[in-house]
Amino acid sequence: MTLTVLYFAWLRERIGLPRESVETSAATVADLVEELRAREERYALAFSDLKAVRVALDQDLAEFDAPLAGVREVAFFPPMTGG
Amino acid sequence: MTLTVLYFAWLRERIGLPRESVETSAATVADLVEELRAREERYALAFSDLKAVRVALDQDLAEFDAPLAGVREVAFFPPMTGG
Amino acid sequence: MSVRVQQEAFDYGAECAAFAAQPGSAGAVVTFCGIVRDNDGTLRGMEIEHYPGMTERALARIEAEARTRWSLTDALIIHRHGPLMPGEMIMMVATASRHRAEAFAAAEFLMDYLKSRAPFWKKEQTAEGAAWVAARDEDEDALGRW
Amino acid sequence: MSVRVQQEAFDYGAECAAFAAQPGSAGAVVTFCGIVRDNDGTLRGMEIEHYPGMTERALARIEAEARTRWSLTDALIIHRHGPLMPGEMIMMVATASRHRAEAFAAAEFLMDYLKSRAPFWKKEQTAEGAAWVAARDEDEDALGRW
Repeated sequence: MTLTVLYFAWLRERIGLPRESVETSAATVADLVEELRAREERYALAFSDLKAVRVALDQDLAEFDAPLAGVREVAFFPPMTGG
Repeated sequence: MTLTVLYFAWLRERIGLPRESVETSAATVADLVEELRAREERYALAFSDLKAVRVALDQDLAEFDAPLAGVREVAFFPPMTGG
Repeated sequence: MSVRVQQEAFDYGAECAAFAAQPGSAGAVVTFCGIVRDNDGTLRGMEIEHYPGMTERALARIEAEARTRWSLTDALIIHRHGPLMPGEMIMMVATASRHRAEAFAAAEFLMDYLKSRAPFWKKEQTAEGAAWVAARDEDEDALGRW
Repeated sequence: MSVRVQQEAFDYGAECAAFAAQPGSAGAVVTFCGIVRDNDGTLRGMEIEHYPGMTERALARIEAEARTRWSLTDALIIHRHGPLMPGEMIMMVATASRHRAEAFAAAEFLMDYLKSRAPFWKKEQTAEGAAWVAARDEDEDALGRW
């Protein structure tokens, strides 16, 4: 499947781009993260501490063990600091 | 001593005046209330349920057993309903 | 820091804007305003009686107490008396502090105390006549949390 | 009921006035506004990044949740993104209800949830450079009380 993957805040800065298309057969978010980590050092660095990373699937917050079946947009970002 | 006694809200309406000068030798607020009750029916009615009456001495909330020595202004009123 | 007791209407929007325009080190501003409810159309009007002198004194004391409990950069209390129509604003409070938790707590504290410890009494006019508003047990109980 | 996400400044006073002018059966209005602190003069500016699409969706969901928990006659959330200077307003919420306890609780709930569950990220600029603001444990903990 083809996913749109978005990065925000320091994840965007470390990886160096705000969004990309990713062709993957990852079953879960955690599987996708493993694939990204294996790609290049900048991905490995961005995802080095998953406690500092949040994920949204099709714009809803999700967990790392959530399945990717049917998902079109995956976003990774740090804990939110609005308000 | 001579006290200025003030009445507010339904105490003012039942007694029929907003303030009066009272010559008294009452030692406490409770003593003063007994003197007022003994005066006339309208006072007895106004002070029939002291749980529904609050008192301030020189513009500070006080209890019914508070002494009147040195006090110049006594105010009686129902529980407050501001805000 | 200021306390105002007045018969005239106040401009809630202008007061909020002025209060938030001088934040100093504050990052959080909370305001509350109380409005005369029409009680499903049954309320014709309201009269607020107060105790001139004691009112200002009680509000200043409540405000000073809030400032000892929380680190506030500013606080404001405005309370009206006299005749009021449904939809009119009765009073407002505003608090400013570094973080939101303090501003919220202080605003609620000011409201709880001025409800039950400042000498105001409301009398409501309906088709059945006029009646003094009874104090609510939950307003007295609210003081217990501070 | 409305949610607005925008780069432009908003007029806090005018928003408060407009919100309180249509009280319906409400007797209580609470507003909160968040202001960029200057951190004792060290902050030069701030940039707020957000996730267009998800932001509006998250705020609308938080507001809907508040309306299921409390009986609100109205609610408003405005949140800015983009560059902000010290003293500028970042966001505001407003709530209206029959009694004050509900308006206060709902405003605090909206703040707690939008702080930690709406996709905004703050980056601060100081003389030392730019740094992303870290989420505070107490903000996450605050969600536990609801």
